[in-house]
Amino acid sequence: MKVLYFAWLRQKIGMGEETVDPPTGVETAGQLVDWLKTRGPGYEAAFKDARAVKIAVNQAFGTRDTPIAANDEVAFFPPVTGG
Amino acid sequence: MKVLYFAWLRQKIGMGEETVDPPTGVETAGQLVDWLKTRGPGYEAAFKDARAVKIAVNQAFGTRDTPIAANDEVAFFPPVTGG
Amino acid sequence: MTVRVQQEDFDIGAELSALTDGNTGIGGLCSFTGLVRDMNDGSGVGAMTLEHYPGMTERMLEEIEEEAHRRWPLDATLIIHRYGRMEPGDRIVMVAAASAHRQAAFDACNFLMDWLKTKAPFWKAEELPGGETRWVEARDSDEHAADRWREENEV
Amino acid sequence: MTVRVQQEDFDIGAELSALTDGNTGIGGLCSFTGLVRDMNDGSGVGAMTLEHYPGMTERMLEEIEEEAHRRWPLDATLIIHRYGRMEPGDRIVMVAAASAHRQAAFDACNFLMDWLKTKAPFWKAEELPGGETRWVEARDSDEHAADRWREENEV
Repeated sequence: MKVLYFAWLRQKIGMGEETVDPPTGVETAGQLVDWLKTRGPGYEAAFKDARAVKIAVNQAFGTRDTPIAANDEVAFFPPVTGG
Repeated sequence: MKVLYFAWLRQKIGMGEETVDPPTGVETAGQLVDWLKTRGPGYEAAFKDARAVKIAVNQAFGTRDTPIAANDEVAFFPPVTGG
Repeated sequence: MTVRVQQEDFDIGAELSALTDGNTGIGGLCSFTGLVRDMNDGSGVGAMTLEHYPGMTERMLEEIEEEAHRRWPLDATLIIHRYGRMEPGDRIVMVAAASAHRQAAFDACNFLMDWLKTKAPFWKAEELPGGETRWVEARDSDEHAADRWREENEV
Repeated sequence: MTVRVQQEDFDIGAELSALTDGNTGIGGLCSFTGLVRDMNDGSGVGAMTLEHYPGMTERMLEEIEEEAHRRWPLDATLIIHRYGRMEPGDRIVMVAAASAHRQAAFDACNFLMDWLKTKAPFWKAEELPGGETRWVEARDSDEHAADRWREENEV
């Protein structure tokens, strides 16, 4: 599963992209967040305020309840500020 | 007094501008219209539907009640259609 | 604040650059350009001629521009309106408003066009395919669009 | 319908001409350009860097454009958004909408900007005078502006 981080999430985690293989039971974007938070203090800091983090699954906006599977691209980022 | 006509008023009257010397008692734009209508069939045709004619006195929108004086510039034209 | 009434065409990009260059307080720039359409009320239009009232035109456009600056926090505005003969696809008019704030630029630009449509002394005569000309009639929808911006204390 | 995401600056006049040339059914063209301001929330900003999510950005901009065409009778639309480092006065984004009808062009252009502001995955980092950078925070006012265009049957 490809996971992407943008803006301050990228800075806190220390990379923009990684491939992960979460354990059985991680079936939604929210469960992926909970698992990622166990992987180190950078992840914990990035996901500390869950409401501040937006989720996209396969380049479409999702929520913590959006199902995820092995070949998906899951992205985490702050509220957007372009334009 | 300088009087200007635009668009179809100009065409009906047959000129765009003239200097007139209306008789005593012509003290408003509406009275000027009534007097102009006596000057020939072109004027009568141009001012037939009074509601269709807009009035400007000294390049500012006015009404039939706007006072006019000898040195004023009075213009008559249809509703505007620019832009 | 700039108002120009001219026969010549204009260059939108150059006008917009001139409006904003050197002012880094501007966050948003909205512009509107009106073009000659080849259809109006169902009959094909070959070309049109725009007549105006020199002197009063500039006065009214300046008043409309001042009113926009009174209502919104604007850094710059521009109105260019052409007169004379124009063909389908030709630019007739452009208005633009620049502000620190996006919605002020949009609203002021929309206001400039709506008020110009009912207050600036221009008249369009269309050339019909047969060679005749026809004076374009004013539209109620333009009056209603302008009325949206009327303030409560206005008559 | 055109969407472009690029590092390079763009030429507003050339883009608008390309959008309308040859289509004489267009009566009105509205455009909005967003520029880097030198002030944001009271502290002077030297420059900023825009990060985005390649792939999703284009998808979201195309969806927003399609939505505009669904809602208004539009002849042409354009969205160009830059990424990378920009300085005060630089153009960041332009959107444009062309229609037979003036208000459709205005409303669609306003809609494109409001939705882009909350739905397109871009993030601004400002360079502060001291050399630090700061991620720009999303504004409630942008959410409210986008909500104006939400339809009743949407969640």
